[in-house]
Parts: sequence; structure tokens; C-alpha cells
Amino acid sequence: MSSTRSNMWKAARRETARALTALVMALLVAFIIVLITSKSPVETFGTLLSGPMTSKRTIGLWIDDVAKLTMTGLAFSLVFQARQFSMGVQGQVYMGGLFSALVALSPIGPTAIGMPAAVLAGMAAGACYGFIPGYAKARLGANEIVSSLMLNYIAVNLVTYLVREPLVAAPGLLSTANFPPNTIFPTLIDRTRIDLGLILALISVAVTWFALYRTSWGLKLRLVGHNARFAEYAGIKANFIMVSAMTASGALGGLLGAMFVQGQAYGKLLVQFEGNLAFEGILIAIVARNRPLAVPVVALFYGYLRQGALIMGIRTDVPTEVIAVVQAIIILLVASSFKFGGGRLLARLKPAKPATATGAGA
Amino acid sequence: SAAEYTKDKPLKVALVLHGALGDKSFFDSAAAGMKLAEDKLPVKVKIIEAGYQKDRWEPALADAADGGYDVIIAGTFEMTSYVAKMAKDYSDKKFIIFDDAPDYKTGCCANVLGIQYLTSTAGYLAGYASAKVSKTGTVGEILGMEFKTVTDFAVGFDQGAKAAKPDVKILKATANTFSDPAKGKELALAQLGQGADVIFPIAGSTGIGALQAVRDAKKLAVGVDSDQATIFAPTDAAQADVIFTSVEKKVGQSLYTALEQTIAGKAPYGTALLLGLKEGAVGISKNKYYEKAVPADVRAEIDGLEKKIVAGEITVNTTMK
Amino acid sequence: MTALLEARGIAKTYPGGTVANNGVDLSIRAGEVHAVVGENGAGKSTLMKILFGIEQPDGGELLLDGKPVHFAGAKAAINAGIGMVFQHFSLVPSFSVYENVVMGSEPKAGLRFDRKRAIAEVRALSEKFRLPVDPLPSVASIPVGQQQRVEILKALYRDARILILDEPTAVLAPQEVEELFVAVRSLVAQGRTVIFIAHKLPEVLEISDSITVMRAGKTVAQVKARDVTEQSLANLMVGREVTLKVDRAVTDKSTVRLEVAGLSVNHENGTTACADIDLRLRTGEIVGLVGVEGNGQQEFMETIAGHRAALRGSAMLDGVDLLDLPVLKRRQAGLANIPQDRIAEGLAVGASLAENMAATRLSDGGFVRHGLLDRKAMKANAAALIDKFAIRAAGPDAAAGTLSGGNMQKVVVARELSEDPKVLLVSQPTRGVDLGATQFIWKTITEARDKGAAVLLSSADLSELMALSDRFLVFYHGEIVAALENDESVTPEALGAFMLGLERQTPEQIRAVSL
Amino acid sequence: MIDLLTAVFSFAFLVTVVRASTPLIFATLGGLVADLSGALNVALEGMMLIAALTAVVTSVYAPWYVAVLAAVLAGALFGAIIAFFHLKLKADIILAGFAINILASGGTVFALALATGGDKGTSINLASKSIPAIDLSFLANIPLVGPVLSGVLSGHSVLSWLAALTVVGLWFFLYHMPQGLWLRGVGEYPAATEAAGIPVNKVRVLALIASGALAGLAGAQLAMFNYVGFTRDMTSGRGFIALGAVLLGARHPVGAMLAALLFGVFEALSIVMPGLFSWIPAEMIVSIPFVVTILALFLFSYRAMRARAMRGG
Ligand SMILES: Nc1ncnc2c1ncn2[C@@H]1O[C@H](COP(=O)(O)OP(=O)(O)OP(=O)(O)O)[C@@H](O)[C@H]1O
Ligand SMILES: Nc1ncnc2c1ncn2[C@@H]1O[C@H](COP(=O)(O)OP(=O)(O)OP(=O)(O)O)[C@@H](O)[C@H]1O
Ligand SMILES: [Mg+2]
Ligand SMILES: [Mg+2]
Repeated sequence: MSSTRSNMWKAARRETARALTALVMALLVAFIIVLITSKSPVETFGTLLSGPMTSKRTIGLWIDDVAKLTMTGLAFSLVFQARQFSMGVQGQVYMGGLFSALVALSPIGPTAIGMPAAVLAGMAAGACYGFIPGYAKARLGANEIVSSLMLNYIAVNLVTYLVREPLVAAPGLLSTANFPPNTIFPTLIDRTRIDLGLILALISVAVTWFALYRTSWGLKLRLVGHNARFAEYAGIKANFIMVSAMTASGALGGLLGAMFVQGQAYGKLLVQFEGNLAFEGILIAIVARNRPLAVPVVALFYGYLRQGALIMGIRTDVPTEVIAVVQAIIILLVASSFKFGGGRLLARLKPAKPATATGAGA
Repeated sequence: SAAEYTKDKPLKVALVLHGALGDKSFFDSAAAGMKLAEDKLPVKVKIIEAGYQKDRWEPALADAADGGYDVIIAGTFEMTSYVAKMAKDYSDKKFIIFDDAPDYKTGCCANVLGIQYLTSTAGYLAGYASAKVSKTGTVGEILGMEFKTVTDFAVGFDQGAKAAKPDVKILKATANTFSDPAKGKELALAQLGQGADVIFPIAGSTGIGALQAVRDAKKLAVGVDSDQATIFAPTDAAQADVIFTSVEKKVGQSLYTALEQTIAGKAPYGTALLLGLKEGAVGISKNKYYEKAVPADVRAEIDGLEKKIVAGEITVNTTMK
Repeated sequence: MTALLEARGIAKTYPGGTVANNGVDLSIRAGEVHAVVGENGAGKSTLMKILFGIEQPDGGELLLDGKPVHFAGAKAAINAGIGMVFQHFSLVPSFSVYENVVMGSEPKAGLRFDRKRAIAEVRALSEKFRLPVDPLPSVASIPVGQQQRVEILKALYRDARILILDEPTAVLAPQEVEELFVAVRSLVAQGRTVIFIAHKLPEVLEISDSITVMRAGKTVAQVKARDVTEQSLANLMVGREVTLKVDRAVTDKSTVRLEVAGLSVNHENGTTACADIDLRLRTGEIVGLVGVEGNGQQEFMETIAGHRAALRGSAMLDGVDLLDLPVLKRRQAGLANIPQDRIAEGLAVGASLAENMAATRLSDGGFVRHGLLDRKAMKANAAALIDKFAIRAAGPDAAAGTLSGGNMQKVVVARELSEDPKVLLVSQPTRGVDLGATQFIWKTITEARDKGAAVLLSSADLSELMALSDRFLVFYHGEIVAALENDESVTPEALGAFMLGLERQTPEQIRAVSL
Repeated sequence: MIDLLTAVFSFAFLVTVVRASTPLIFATLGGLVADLSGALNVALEGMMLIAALTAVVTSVYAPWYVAVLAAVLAGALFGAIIAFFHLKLKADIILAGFAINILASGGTVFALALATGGDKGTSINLASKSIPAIDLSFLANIPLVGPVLSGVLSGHSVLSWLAALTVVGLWFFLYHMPQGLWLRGVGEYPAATEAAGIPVNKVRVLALIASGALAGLAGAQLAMFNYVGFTRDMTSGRGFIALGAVLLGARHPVGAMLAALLFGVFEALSIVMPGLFSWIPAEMIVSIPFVVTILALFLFSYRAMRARAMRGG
């Protein structure tokens, strides 16, 4: 037993070392690009590295990003662990944001239960939206990648329409009225974006970990993920588990939606509020190897880099677009040290073949 | 006071764009105003492109507020609430929001200058001219998205077109995106197919696609925000040829004026300016293309209408009030 | 006369540290059938992969016709006239037989893949080497025995002088083995050389001229087949005495445990898998389902286990119709199942042993309370089973995928027997398993029987069936065509006649034994 | 309703459908080739964008067909880059694909600014060329069927014809050429092809390169015909729609084309409809293709399921 534990640590150290090596290489590439494009490269590069730490506010932005990246990373990890490749977190975020807004702006909003009610409404909406592709797959065998991608587009358009027409604060705007103050997440640190959302994200990490590794549902889910045929053989209702995993992941996505609109960043519902953050959860989940406890750690590093790059774009003469190039190269290099996830996705698209000993549980 | 700012010790200005330069209309116009200000006034400008991600806009604004600038400029209703919030936190700094204004009634924004444009007044003239030059009696509008600064162009355009020809047929399409030129082109082709021979795209890059469809069909188009014929003229004469006028929203000019007044200590911070034809902040381009496409008598009528609007004799509908 | 193909001092260590070959010598003469034998993991397949160029040796050398050669990949080996049929087939399932045969060396007409010629060539080849198989259907739709012929044809199509067959008989019925041997002899008669790997020593002795024995990555002996007996060969392989005798204890067979009546099942493509099956299974007995693979016995087992829907019929276990129940309820009713493919069906290789061993019981109070896992109980259970079944593993937390094949099989057997099932379904329990492990698994199954379990055994290995079964039910084209008590009068030949549909009993004769 | 019907059953509508579908067909075929080889190419979007810019910039200095070729090469280059990271450095293909998308969205704008001397939004400062349409209006002179023939066949981009040819060509390649067999084999069961002496990795690399080249054609059509010029993010999610179309089209070139055409029809409808039904919110019209895809997917899956159940599996 102790030997497996020490093996675990060895594996963790090896992976961390690999990721860090890649990171250093990536930063080197970033420096070269900065060297070419910036008039004061050292300063610019310094901004990339230290940007997020320059003030309480920027630290707040970073941590707020981490909370959100953690949520989307968790949502993807959960479905990936069940070997479902639903890409629907984005749609769930929009539906979650929408329903949390509907409750916050309803008569319930200003009451004492306004905030939790709005959060729960968001989670419920996200769960429903996660349920649809899951159910369609279980009952009809409809490919969840396609259906969830399409549902994303529909959710984005639906929210745009509702915000623009029926829910709009004043004609011609692209947002609803501000939510009642009591529905907005309180800040944890004054004058930063760090708010209740961070706590919700950390609770979600703990709950997801617990559900996956300490409940029978979680074990069933992982067994379905490891080998669905075996799960059926063992008497596990694989379809039920699959649908419930996608629904639970949807609830996480919906919660992220509520965190967006009820958080310090907005406090209202507006069009395209998610800014394509949801998809970055795929990167987080894959690098974290779908393990809930690793998700916030990866989010912390990735969020720092993301924030540093954005601040570099704002403060220096390196155009914002170059940052995308740096980000892309970093992802490529870090990815080159992780041989996981995609293979599973492919295996999923191909006729079932027994997997060999790939990544063990956390 | 005015004496404070010199070339060596300039007024430090940050322009925060919730997008990026290169849109050939709105942001570029604001940036042009900044360039003019740097040339002519004791002003040093930093343009910050915050990109298209909504949750980055407030941080970029805050970063500018933290960054030692005297005046911070941002545009459109999408930024207003952030500017209002920031104005409270940084009461020693000045803020200018163009194309929208905060709600001063809440008493929030003594250090914020709002600049709004009555584009409908210029839209009216363009609509009038379009209906007159249309041979088919059908004109088209292509909107990027339906929000008030966009629809304001359209309501004025509609009213003007109907004033010229009560039975004019107006086609309307919304692309739902400002960044899909292929889609804009398709929408314009569809409207051309339905008989429109003048098209007014109000849709950013999507609209640029629409202009191309008009160019290929050799019909007419109305440009938006800047004098788009002049922008196209050096590289694409055929394109410039069909843009017989543009509804100009002179963002750069009005920002220049606002900075000039700020230096002179005369800018009315704490209020909103609603600028239209009268103030010269909007207008239609009257260039050689205009003269070629619009008969002299119609041009005279339009000049007359312009005077009446300025004098308040014609009330133009608007979504801005 | 120099050897046609020679390996000298081959060494191979896999990344991860497994030393698979450690000084292997092999010398093959032209025109012989050369068997390579050894326990599971002795390094046979690895050696073959090196001969075929898809693994690179860390040391040693290969000589072909006395000249040193180096194969950078399969292509090089193929060009040198070596062909290989893998232990795990390498056929593309959705492709047709002829496509699989010619893939990589297709006949062309201009840019086109000349299908007509390919089909004709495959037909001709299959006649020439007496390997009958229809070139047109997809590989997924033909029985395993034929798939293997496709593999052999594939090698012959590339004009292999030396054909490597890695455990070709493990999946074949006796008649199919005979057919294979006919083909092998015809190959040798036409000047080809065959390297042959098998675990069943009688087969090895029957077909081969020379035998190389491997143990733990080394060559321990090379002998002439006529110089050895089964027993002496087994001793060489294992290094100790092995016996494969099973005691057939007298048990109480009075109670009917499982009563199947009128059971009919269809394949996915709508054709009949088995029709109107009636049988009774009593406590303390093993009933062997005999049949060439693809005659419905596997589908029958899967239906009882709950992985396939029945068209009609019933299967009563102590008065409850299993067919109405979901898998979990069937298990709770006392059914256990050792599936034919342990990795694909019987295990989650990425999960730990503790999890694998509890997987079938996640709804009873033993391991789960209020929806929460009792991890202590799960680990204790796994530790106990690891101990009891002598499973070689790091511990309950080790991932199942890190175990050797034989040990994986033990994990499945241990889990399925841990609850003292009333009815035990067993499919191909010793396929690809070496002597020692076979001995162990047989012992385990008979012990379960002695404790009162009713066992249904399906196996492609006739000697296994004959060693273990109390009764035989012979499946042919989805029907039971014969039912026999296992006594001295029953010979493999007699069973084979039924299996191939050459003979059948009357319904009365069948009912007398099957019920 | 009559308006809608006359609009839909017009030659102009057909031309619109073909024009809107052409980039999707290429992109879908690109996705298909990669998918069949066993790699999910999520970078179609980014490859199209890079190719679009390449086409526009090249066409300023060279004839249109050279520009199209350049776009194909650019797509192929990025196919090779993905192949390098995925197959050689063992990077996860999804991650690598997303990285290419990010690279494309920023890199094209940066490169555009370099090419135009500072413009980051559009290429209107560049005198870029268009792909010619093929005018077959002379067919109208044929008695009886002439007008219909000319209406149906005339006015499509050269690349639309190439797209049709590519579908047939790819079908021929996949099912009638040895190398097509290899490609499908590699995707379905690589071990089998390896044992048959087929260079598995080479096949995969070539498949990804071909996938990029096809995405390159999609980008060229988008930036040299549907709209002539480049604007930031002008692909607007078409690469992801193509990914869906691969699966919807049952992983067959003809199916892929039909799926792409389905999207094209609804894109064209969403163009035609606002003129006719101005009361329908724009967002709803834009959503039609997505709703239809989902319904089609559910329906097909349901029917496949029923068919399986009928056979009693
Ligand atoms: N594909 C593989 N990758 C890495 N290690 C493997 C692989 N297959 C097997 N091993 C390791 O090699 C060891 C030996 O495996 P092998 O199957 O040859 O065992 P064995 O000695 O034959 O045992 P048994 O008789 O139970 O089959 C195993 O313990 C396993 O950990
Ligand atoms: N790809 C691999 N990676 C790591 N270890 C491997 C690999 N393939 C085989 N091994 C290990 O190498 C050893 C020799 O395996 P090999 O397959 O050659 O045995 P074998 O004699 O063919 O056994 P069997 O009779 O079970 O087929 C085993 O311990 C096995 O687990
Ligand atoms: Mg073994
Ligand atoms: Mg072997």
C-alpha cells in the first residue's frame, strides 16, 4: 500500500517536472517573440511574468479567472471521466446564466433567498441542458459531440435574443437591468473581483472529488468510463450513469453561468458574457488528466499565464494578437508532454477496443 | 487650468477600446481623433485595445485608471456602467464616454462627460437621398445587431426614405454578427435579388461584405460611421464608386473637441452632450460620388431638409432619447 | 545444411523494464514445422515480433540464409519472405476478407484498386493452400477460425517463405485445428517453412518437426518432436511436474437450479443465433456446451447472463425468470459469469483491483452504505481474494491493467466465485493460458461445483470440456443436436460428428439427457 | 409563405446554397479525411482562417489560381504542424488543434496588420482578387431544358465545381484506390495496417496534411468568392460546423457533402428569410441550422436504433 502511494507521488513529481520543463521552454519562445515585436522586450516580458501580481486588483482578476477556469475544467473532467465527449459546457453556462438572471430579476430576487435561489436556478437549467444530449445519446444513440455543439450555438442565440428583446433594461441595450444587490456575490477581498464564486468553485472541487472517489455513483461512473462493456457486464446501468454524469456536469456548467452573471464582474445578464472561457476547460481537464483535485492547480497556472498575457497586451506595445500566438505555442509545448485524452477521444470514435493500462485514478 | 499642459508636460489620455483597431469605422475614427489631438494639442495618448472578450473590458479600464492618465476615454453603452463605476473610484480623474452617457440622475458622475450622437438626423438625409436615387423604389438596410446606436441610423433612414417616396419599400435584415463579411454579402445579394438598388449596411465587417455585393452588382450603397468611399478610393475604386454617400458619426472630431475643451477647462463634465446635425457631429458625406449620383435638384432639397432639421422644423425619430 | 533462419543471443527489454528476451537462440530449417513453446510471458511472442521486424532487439543477431539481416519494420521482413499471424489478429473488422488479404500489396489497374483481380487471386490462393474462405464478406461477420485463415492467406499472398503462427490453435475447434494442420502440411509440402507457437502439447507433438522450449526469456532446449513425450516437454517448459487431471467427485445433483425453456435469440443483423433451447441445470454439476464457434452457444450464454435480449422463452432460476431481470438482479439472484474476453468484458483495466473486485456488488450493503463507498471493506475484500487465489499483484490499489494476462484472469475468476454463486456461467476459461494457470482455473471451477454451484461451461477446447463436464450439449446452427452423458463411450470424434452436423440425435434422445 | 416558396424555388436561391455550402463541403471533407485516419481535426477553423488570409494576400501579387494554391499550401503546412506535434511529439491532438485555432485567430490579425501596414480589421486596403464564377448561360440556348440547365449550372465558383469533383474524387480514392483502403484501415485498426507493412505514421501525416489542404480550399473560397477579402475571424465557426457535419454525414464523402449542403440550405434560408419575415427575431433565424442539425441527428439516430431493434439485436 505504501509502495503504491510512493509510486503515486513519483508519478505526480514526474508529471509536474515535465509540465514545468515545457513551461520554461514555452516562456523562452514567448521571450523570443517579444524580442522581435517589442521595442522594450525585457520590460514587456517582465509584464507578462509579473503582470498578474502588480496590484490587488490584478491578483483579483487572476483568482477570479482561476475560479471560473476551475468550474469549466471540472465540468469537462466529469464527463470525460465517464468517457462522454460532450462539448456542451458553453451552452450550459449560458442557460445557467439566463435562469439565474430570471430568478434574480423576478420578485424572488430581492428576498432573502434571492441569491441561493438564483444560483440553484442556474444549476438546474445547466443540468437540464446537460441532460438533453445525454438522454438523446442513451435513448437514440445520438452522437453527443454534435448535439452538444449545436446546443451551444442555440443557447448563445437564445440568450442574445432574450437579452436584446424581452429582458432588456432599456431599449437598445445589450444587457438586463442590474440584479438586486442581495443577489450579487459578495466580494471576499474588497475592491477585487474575488467573490463568493471562488468559494463555490472550491466547494465544487471537493464535492466532485468526493462524488467521484467516495460514492458508489462515482465508482460506477469511472467504471463506465474505463470500460462501458464491463460496467454493463457487472450490472451497472451504464446509460443511467452516462446521463447522470452529463446532467451533473451540466449543473456545474450552470453554476458557472450563475457565477458569471451574479459575480462581481457583471451583476447582470448580458449577451456573450462568457467570452469563450468555457472551452478552455477542455485544456484544463486534459492537462489535469480529468482529476478534480488537479483541476484548480492547473487552473491556477494557466490562469496566471492568461492574465499575464492580457496585461501585457494592455500595458505594452506588443499587440494583443501576438499574445494569442504565445498562448498557442505554450499550449503546444505543454501538450507535447501530455499524451492523454485525445487518444481516448479517438478510441471513443472508433469501434471499442480494450484499452491498455492508461492513467489510473487519482 | 489651461496653462498647465504643455508639449513637455502634456495632458495624458488613455483611449480604451472594447475591441481592436482596424474596424474602418468606429474605433478607427476615435483613434484618428486622438492622432489629431496629439498633433495639435498638448496631449499624449495611449490607445488600449481590450479585445472582444466582455469580461476583459472593465479590467482594461481599471488598468488605465490606475495607470496615471488624466483623461480616460471609452465608447458605447457597453462600457458605460464600467465607466460610471470607475468614475466613482477615481474621482480625481476625468472620463469621457462617447456614443452613450451615464445616468447622471443617480448623482454618480460629476467627472464624466457623455457624448451621444443623433445619427438619426443624418440617417434621415441618407434615407431621403437613397429613396430618390432608387430606380426600383426598394431600398435595403443590413443591421449588425439590433441595439439602439445601430437602430438609430435605421429609424432616421426609414423616416427620410418615406419622406422622399411614401410608397418606398424598405427591406431589413439583421446579420446578428459584426464580423462575418461573407454573411453580409449574402444578405445584400438577397436584398438585391428582391429588387433593392440602394443598400445601407450598418454592420461593421459584416457590412463591408454587403458593400462588396453592391459593388459587384453595380448598384448603390450608403456607407456608415466614416466617409467610406474615401477609405476605399485608393485601393478599390469600383467600391468607392458605388458608395454615393455615408452617414458619418464624427467620433474623432467630437473627441478632439472634448479634449480641446478639457485643456481649456471648458468641457462640461457631469453632463451628457447629445450631438446631431446641428452640432456638426453627424452628417452625410457630400463628395464627388455624391455629386455624381444625386441630381442637383435633389441635392438642393437635401440641403434644405438639413437646414430644417437643424432649425428644429423637422423632428427626426430617434432611439437615443 | 545451414539453417534458413537463425536467431542468436536475442535480448529485448521493454520500456518499463520487463525483460522479455534475454539470450534467445533459435534455428529454423527450411521446410520444417518448428514449434516454440513456453509458459505465458516466456517471451515467445516478443521473439516472433523481432523476427517480423516490428520490435527491435536490444542485442543479438538474425541470420537469413546464413547472412546477417536487420528488419527495420514489417515491410522489410515481408520483403525478405517472412509472414506472421499474430496471437491477437490484425485484421480490419469492417473490411472484407479479400481487402484484408491484399491490403498493402493490392493489385492495381492504373490508379485503381483492381478488386476483381484481388478476389480472383484470393480465391485461387485459398484453393491452392486448402484454406477455404469466402473472399467477399466482412471479416467481422465470419467465425474466428476463418479469420485465422484470412490471416494465413494474408501472409501467403505476400509470398511468405517462412510463416509464423502465434498461438493459432487457441481459438479453434478440434475440426478447425485439423483443417489448420492440413493447411500447414500442404504449405510445407509446397516448400514453405512454418514456425508454430502453442500451449497445447498434443498439438505441438502432432504437427511439429522440431521444438524450441523457452523459459523466462531464454532458450532452454531445442529438441526433435519424435524424441519427446508430452510429459517430458511439460517438464522442460515449467521445470517441474505438471498434471492436468481433474477429479470428478460425486456430488448431489438432485435439485434443478436453472430451467431454460424455448429460448430463442437473434443476432444483431436479424439472423437466428439459437432457437428453442430447452435444458435443465442441476446443483453440483458442470454442463458443457459443445460446438464449433459461431453455432449459438456464446449467444445463449450471453442471453442468460443478460447481455443480449431474448426473442422468446424463459430461464427460471429457483422459480424466478432471469430473462425479466436486469443484469444486477440476475447477479443478486445467484448468477455469476466468467466472460470469454477478460479485458474487453471482465475488467476495467484502468481501475484498481479493489474496485474491480467490488464492481459487481455496488448495490448491496457490503461495500456501499447510503451511497458512499466503504473503501476499507473493498480493500479487505480484494486483499482476501488476492491472497486466496494467489494473484500476483502489488496490492488492492494496483491497477488491473498492470497485471499479467493469467493474473487478470484470476481476478475475474476470484470475483465471480467470491459470492458462492448458484449458477456459474463460464466461457473459454483457459484460452491463451499456460499449463500452470489452466490447472489452477480448472481446480477452482470444480471446487465451486463441489460446493453446489450449477456450472454451464462453454469452451472451444474439447479436451477442457471433456475433462470437466458431466453432460454435453452439442450446438449446431443454433440448435441442440445432441445431448450426452460424459462417460468413456464419448470420444472427441463422436462429438465432432455432431458438432459438424454430420449426425444428430432424435428429439427424445436429446430431451432424455438435456432435461 | 408563397413568398418564401418562390424565393426558395429560384435559381438565385440555388446559387446561394451552393455558394454558402462550398466552404463547408471542403472543410467537412477535410474533417472526414482526418477522422478516417483516426485523428479528430478540431483545427479546421483555424486552418481555414490562415488559408483565407494567405489567399487574400497572395492574390494581390499573383493570379487567382496561384492564390488558391497558396491557401492550399498554407492549410497543408498547418496540417503538417499538427501532425508533427501530435505524431512526433505525442501532443494531444485536441490540445494541438485548439492551439492552432488560437494561433490562427491572433496570428492572422497580426499578419494582416503587417501585410496592410497596420490594418487589423480588414484587408480592404489590399486589392485582392476573386475566384471566377463559371458562366454557362449559353446553355440557355438549348431548346426546352436550356433555361433550367443554365439556371442550375451557371454562376457557381470554380471551387464549387472543384468541391463536387473532390467529393467524387475522395469517394473514388477511399473506396477504389489502395491508398484509400490504407487510410481507412489505419483509422479503424492501426495494428492491422502496420502488420500489413503499411507505413501507418506516414499515412497519418499525409491525412492530416490533406485535411489541412482541404480546409485551405475552404478558406480560399470564403475569402476569394463568398466575400473577396479578409476580415478578422471571418470563418465564424464554420470549421466547427464542419466537424459536426462529418459525424452527421456518417463518415462518408457523399454523406459529408449532404450534411454540408443541409447547413448551406439553412444558411441560405436564414439569408432569404429576414427579407420576407421581418417579424422573426434574427437570432431565431440564425439558429435554424443548428436546430435542424439536432433534429436530423436525433431522427437518424432514432431510425438507426429502430432498425437495430427490429432485427432483434
Ligand atoms: N502491455 C504491457 N505493458 C507494460 N507492462 C506489461 C504489459 N503486459 C504485461 N506487462 C507486465 O509484464 C509482467 C509479466 O506479464 P505476463 O503476462 O507475461 O506475465 P506471466 O509471467 O506470463 O504471468 P501469467 O502466467 O499470469 O500470464 C506483468 O506483471 C505486467 O506488469
Ligand atoms: N509491449 C510490451 N510492453 C511491455 N512489456 C511487454 C510488451 N509486450 C510483452 N511484454 C512483456 O514481455 C514479456 C514477454 O511477453 P510475450 O508476449 O513475448 O510472452 P509470450 O511468451 O508470448 O506469452 P503468452 O504465452 O502469454 O503469449 C511478458 O512479461 C510481457 O508482459
Ligand atoms: Mg501472459
Ligand atoms: Mg504470446
